[in-house]
Amino acid sequence: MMLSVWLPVLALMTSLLAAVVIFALPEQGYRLRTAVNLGAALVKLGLVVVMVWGVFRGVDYGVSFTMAPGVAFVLKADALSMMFAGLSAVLWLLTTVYAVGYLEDSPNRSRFFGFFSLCVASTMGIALAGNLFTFFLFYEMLTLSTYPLVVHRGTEQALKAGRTYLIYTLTGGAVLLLAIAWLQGVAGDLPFREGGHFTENDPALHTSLIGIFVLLVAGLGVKAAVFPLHGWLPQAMVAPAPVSALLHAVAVVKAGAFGIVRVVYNIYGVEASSVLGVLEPLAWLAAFTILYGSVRALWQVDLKRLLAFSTVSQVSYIILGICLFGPVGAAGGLVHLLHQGIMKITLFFCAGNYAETLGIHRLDEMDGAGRRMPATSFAFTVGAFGMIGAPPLAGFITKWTMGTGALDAGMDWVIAVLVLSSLLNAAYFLPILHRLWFRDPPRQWPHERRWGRLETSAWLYWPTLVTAVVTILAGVLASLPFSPLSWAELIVLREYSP
Amino acid sequence: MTASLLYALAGAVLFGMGLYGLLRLPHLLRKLLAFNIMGSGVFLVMVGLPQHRGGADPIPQALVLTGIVVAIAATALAVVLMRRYYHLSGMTTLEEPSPEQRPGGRR
Amino acid sequence: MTLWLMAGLLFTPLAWAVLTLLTDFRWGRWVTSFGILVQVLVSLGLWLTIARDGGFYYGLGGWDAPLGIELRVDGLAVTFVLLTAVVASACGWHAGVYIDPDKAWHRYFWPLFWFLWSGLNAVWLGGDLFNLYVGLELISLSAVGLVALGGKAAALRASLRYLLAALLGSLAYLLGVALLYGQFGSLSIAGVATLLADNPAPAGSGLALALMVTGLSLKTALFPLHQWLPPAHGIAKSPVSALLSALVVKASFYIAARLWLEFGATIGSFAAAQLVGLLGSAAVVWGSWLAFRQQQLKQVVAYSSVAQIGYLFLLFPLTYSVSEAVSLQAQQGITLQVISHGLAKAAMFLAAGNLILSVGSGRIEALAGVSRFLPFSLFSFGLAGVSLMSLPPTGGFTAKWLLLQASLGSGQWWWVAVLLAGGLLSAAYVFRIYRASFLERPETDRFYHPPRSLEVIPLILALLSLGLGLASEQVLSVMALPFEEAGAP
Amino acid sequence: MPPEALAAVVAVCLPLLYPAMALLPSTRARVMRFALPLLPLPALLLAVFSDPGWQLDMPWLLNGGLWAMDELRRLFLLLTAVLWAVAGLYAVGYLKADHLRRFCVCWGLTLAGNIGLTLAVDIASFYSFFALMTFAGYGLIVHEGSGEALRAGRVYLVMAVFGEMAILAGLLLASAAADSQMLADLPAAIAAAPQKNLVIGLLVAGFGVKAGLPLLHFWLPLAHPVAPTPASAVLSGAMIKAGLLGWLVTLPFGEAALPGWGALMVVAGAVAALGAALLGVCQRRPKTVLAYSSISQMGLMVLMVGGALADPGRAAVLFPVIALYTLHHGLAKGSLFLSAGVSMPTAAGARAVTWLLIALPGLSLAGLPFTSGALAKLAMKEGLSADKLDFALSGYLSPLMTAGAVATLLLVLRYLWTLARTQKTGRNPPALAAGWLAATGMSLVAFWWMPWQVDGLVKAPVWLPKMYQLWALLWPMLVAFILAAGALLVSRSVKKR
Repeated sequence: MMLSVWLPVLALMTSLLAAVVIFALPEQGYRLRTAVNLGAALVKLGLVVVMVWGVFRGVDYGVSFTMAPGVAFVLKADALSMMFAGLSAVLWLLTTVYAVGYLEDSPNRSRFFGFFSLCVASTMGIALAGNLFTFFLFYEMLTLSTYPLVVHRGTEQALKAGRTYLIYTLTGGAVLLLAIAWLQGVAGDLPFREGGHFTENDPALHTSLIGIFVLLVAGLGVKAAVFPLHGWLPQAMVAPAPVSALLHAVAVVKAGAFGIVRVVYNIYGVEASSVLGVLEPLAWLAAFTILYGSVRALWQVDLKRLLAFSTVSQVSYIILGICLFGPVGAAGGLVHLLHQGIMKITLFFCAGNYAETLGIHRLDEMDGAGRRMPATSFAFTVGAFGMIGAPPLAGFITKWTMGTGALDAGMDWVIAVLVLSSLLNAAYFLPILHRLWFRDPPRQWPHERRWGRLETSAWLYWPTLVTAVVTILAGVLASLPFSPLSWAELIVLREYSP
Repeated sequence: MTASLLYALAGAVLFGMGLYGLLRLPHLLRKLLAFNIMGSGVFLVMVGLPQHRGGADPIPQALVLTGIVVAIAATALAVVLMRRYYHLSGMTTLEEPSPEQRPGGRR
Repeated sequence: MTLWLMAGLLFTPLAWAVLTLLTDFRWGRWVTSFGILVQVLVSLGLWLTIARDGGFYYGLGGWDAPLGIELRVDGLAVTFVLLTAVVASACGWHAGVYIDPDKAWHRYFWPLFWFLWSGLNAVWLGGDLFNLYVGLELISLSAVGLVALGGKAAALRASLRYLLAALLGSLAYLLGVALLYGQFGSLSIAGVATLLADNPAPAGSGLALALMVTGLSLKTALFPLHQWLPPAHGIAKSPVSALLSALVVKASFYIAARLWLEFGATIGSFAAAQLVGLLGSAAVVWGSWLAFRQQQLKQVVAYSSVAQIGYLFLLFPLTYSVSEAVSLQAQQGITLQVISHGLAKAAMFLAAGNLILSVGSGRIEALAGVSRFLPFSLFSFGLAGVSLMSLPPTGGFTAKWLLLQASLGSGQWWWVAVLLAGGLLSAAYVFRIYRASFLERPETDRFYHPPRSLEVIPLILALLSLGLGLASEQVLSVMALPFEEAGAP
Repeated sequence: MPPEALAAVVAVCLPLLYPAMALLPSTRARVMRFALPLLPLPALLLAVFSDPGWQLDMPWLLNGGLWAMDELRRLFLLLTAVLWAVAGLYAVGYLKADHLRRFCVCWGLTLAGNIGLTLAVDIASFYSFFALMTFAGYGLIVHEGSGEALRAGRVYLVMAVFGEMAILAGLLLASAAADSQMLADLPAAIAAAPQKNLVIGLLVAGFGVKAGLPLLHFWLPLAHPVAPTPASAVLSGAMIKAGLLGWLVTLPFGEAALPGWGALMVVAGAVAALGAALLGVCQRRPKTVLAYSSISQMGLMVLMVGGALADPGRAAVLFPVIALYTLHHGLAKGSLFLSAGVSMPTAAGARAVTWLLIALPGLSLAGLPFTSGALAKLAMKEGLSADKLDFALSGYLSPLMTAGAVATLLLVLRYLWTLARTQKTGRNPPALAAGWLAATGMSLVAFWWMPWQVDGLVKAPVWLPKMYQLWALLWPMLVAFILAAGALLVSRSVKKR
């Protein structure tokens, strides 16, 4: 069927074309640009929804052609890719709305939205990539298109952060490239396949496979901000809030985590990975990162930096989840891919709202903000409790599923990690909530702006609330079909019984 | 030692001398001359070394003719450039002018 | 049909060189436009013919080697012919707008341009050693002339330095040719290769090969023989720099590569191959480092050429005593690197020229804040930079991918480090420029938008280098076409 | 959907969604306070009129939701609804204008949590409501915003978070062992699980934070006095019982004999019952005294829990008793807490009546005959009687209970004493007075019509206890009176000197 070939391409192209159009539009074309942005986001969301439905029914979407000798460019939609694609499509729409409001009256909007769309295109490509080579292609494209967003403000600090970002990600990319090339040399061009490729592998290959795995994880771990490769993330928080929200909550760090999922599931296969003995060390590393990120977050005074360290911690849940040898734990890790995204984007939206409306950037300025901005603070509260893992929010579903999975797999120590991490999360989020709701507001906010009836601009107000409500619903309605959890279970089902 | 080898060796020596001159002499015109000596050395090797069934090989002769034309063209271009260079800068070497020699320098 | 194409290919440039000698700059521009059209069509036609039928040998005017000029028309050669047509026409059109027509000596641009083009075609198609020499000299002399068009003392100094280096390199090559001819009595590369295959290599042939490769390396500006390049490329007019960096240095490398591939297996040695590879690696590292340190925009691009050329010389170790498949991968990788660097570097120089025009200064700091004007040229510069960094999906990436495969496949894993480090180092200097463009300064309000035609050309080149990565399979497949045996000597 | 199920949804969702009213402009949000007493009404109707046994299946909720009601939950729900309703009524009169919206939001959420956890039968929604109650309760504690309140809130929050985590870990382990998401499957699975002791330990400690188990109780005497009075009432009357309910529905009662854990609980209960009294009588503020009284009373209930853990056969008998005791204590303690905020009328007659009404629930706690306390105490004595309980420590239980009764009355007397010194004179807002009177009425009168069932143990209603029972109830009270009088004399003489 032609549609099955064209849908993934179209999904990729909508944001790519949007980028081109936006670059071509004049800086003053505010309405037209917004229309293009929103239109493309909606079209893409529609395409993704169609594809999700198709994948659910078992339709194969895919397109491939030979790009260079021995390697092919492959786009393919499977359950896992639709998970990531769906996440980025939904959040792209919300973040676009948010960004339109956030960047109102600021310079360089054409540039911003152009690269923004490029980023989303890269994310889409990462989601739909059908082999490591294609994955790498979009992975690097993501690096490049994010840089202009990180340095968007053009201040010395932003440029410095941009440099750190590049040093980390490009080096990571180089390592990843080496790993992919090596793998290609050992085993040829491997498409992503449920169940992996090395189920009955040759013992002679073990050493190189382990070496490749280490390199792959190191390369992907940079973007996933796994300790000790996380240094760029807190610095990158100088970017405007929508960037931090979409890119550092969703696109960039998730790209790394998603890549690791791909490697473990669709290249090596869970069986082979555990035979090689690479999952257990990775699990320990992820566990350490979870705790490390939380501990560092305790000492932060800047809200966005705190959220960055929280991201460091949370993304490793995904990695830890897939290292749990068993379907339940894997579902827990995968579902966190979505949950963490939606929760963290809520928090970043809120941080942006505070900064834009009241000029608040530091924690000690947040006293009493709940009175001035109840809806935003409500969203923040929901996001924070989600991060802590308080039921019935999305984060709880993750923790519960992962915990059950860990016990199934006989890795009881994971429970301790989960509990400890929740405690640490509570230790840095609850004081903020206390400040928000139970302290008296200052007489004068650092830099207050007013928008008519709502507490902040409607462009900022509604996306924040929507993500907060989704955070609640993702938890409360976890057992509905097409909920994140059900989708993760579908993926796992297909992975474990290919 | 055959005559042809002698020619070739002589050519090699000329090449070496020219090379030395090209690299070591600062004056541009001398460099150009050194290049021409090098060229002659190469042509000597070219006609001297190949032997065609006991006699001289005609092909290298033709090639050397072409080579000479090329060398003359190059020399001519070089001379034009050198003249212009001298005209503009008053210098006959390729050294970068140090700040005090530059017009509007320290003095 | 083929006859007409060959004739058109070889004689149009010469004819136009003569024609434009007679005109002034403005007229030359019109005349040239037509010539470019013809050249592009002919090149494309030849490429399509080869892609359909495969390669052949062609004796010019019916004369065969050794006295006649024998041309080797294979997939690789026509690919480079096409590359030349694309890059040269882009530079030609750009120059037509970019170069100030009111300076008297600028009228020589067109003849030199056409001589350069004919020399390039001669080198790509040349089948025997001496004609390659003539082609090289034609290229060198016209290139030197183009550099000298800058007119200032510094430009003349750079062009003289370039001239002397080029002449030295040519003579070393010619001496090698003389020695080879003395030993084998043949000038045809294919003929010598056949002789070598049948007999053990004579004693002096190693020296001959070494002389030729050294001379050609000098002309290609391989580290440590690169000092002449940055001043010449940096100071020339932007379209000239583009031509020089994209095509001229590739010509001498092309010959060196041909020699090595034909003779290297018998005459060369592992140590020599490794040495050349090592020098190439040093060029990558040192050139990138120097590029990073430069203050002038075009100097950055020029030193970047030194670095990128270093990659090319990895061909030597990666094809010496390795399996057929690995050797093929390395050749394909290097070919792609030549093409993508040609396109990208041309785009970069042209874009850099536009940027300099826009901000009125050649210094990097002058770029502060220009990204707010969304200059097309900055975008083209960036796209080209992506190819230089060898990030996907550019041709540079596919090239590097193939080279990585080859190094891993040949067991010479140490080149992997060079390849990866080179990419990162190039990112360092490309992003340095980008960083400057994002810096917000209060005084960044003046910006001159150059004519659209100037901006579009580098963009097209950059997009081509980007698209090359996606279509590299198709490009490479033309090069791997079998020879038509009938035309063989 | 059966009508009960619908009512259950309404009962939970009403207080859960009520905070949305806070989004109204602040002028109109003032009406929020008048809704406070109405919030628990659906739950009250549900508890009173529905027969246990219905269930509400919600497969889409969390990990598969199931809400249901049984006898035990019915009593807990009844207590919760009644107490929150009267406290809500009280709050209408009690609250001042500042931070009104915030208080109402926290009130609604806490209430929703409290009701929900009583109804929830699946692990996830039980834990969700439990957590909701815990975190929203923080808002009630720190409402006044004084430094003392903030400190209390911090201690509460830290301990609560640790408790939540212990519960999470315990429930996770239990759920994995049971391979089920339902609370009902946990006890059997825990009893059979290899890490049985770890799970039990985690659950005991986790719920123990709420229930004020010794060493986990620190937040209680800090939080109760500083919270607004209606909040203290529900905190002490209803929320503290949530911890108890947690034990009752998760620990392996009746599955296996756990004498070790039983002994531990009995010791803990004894320490709580007597130790809290020792500390409590030294306090100067009435609500602090009441907080210690709560700990002490919870200690008595922990005794029963320990007994039930130790003897699987006796658990079924003890459960209704625990429920009864809970109901009695919740109502009485709620009434006492509310009385702490009542101002005295000036007229002497009214004063006397007021004092009587304040004192009666206290005496009921101590087991005054013809009150709910007498019934509860007798039922407890009967339930824990040594000859029927298969437990090594069973011999110590009876003296312990007697000592507990003495301690209880001492604390009540101390409360009345301190209250008399601090109480203001003046008019009460009508809603406040109505709330307190309703609470007292519930404790003293309405209790007798509530659907508790302890038929096997004591004959109910205990209008006329037998003589020996009367004596058993009264002599500890006499001892306490004598002790109190002695203490009073001693302190007088000390002061004179």
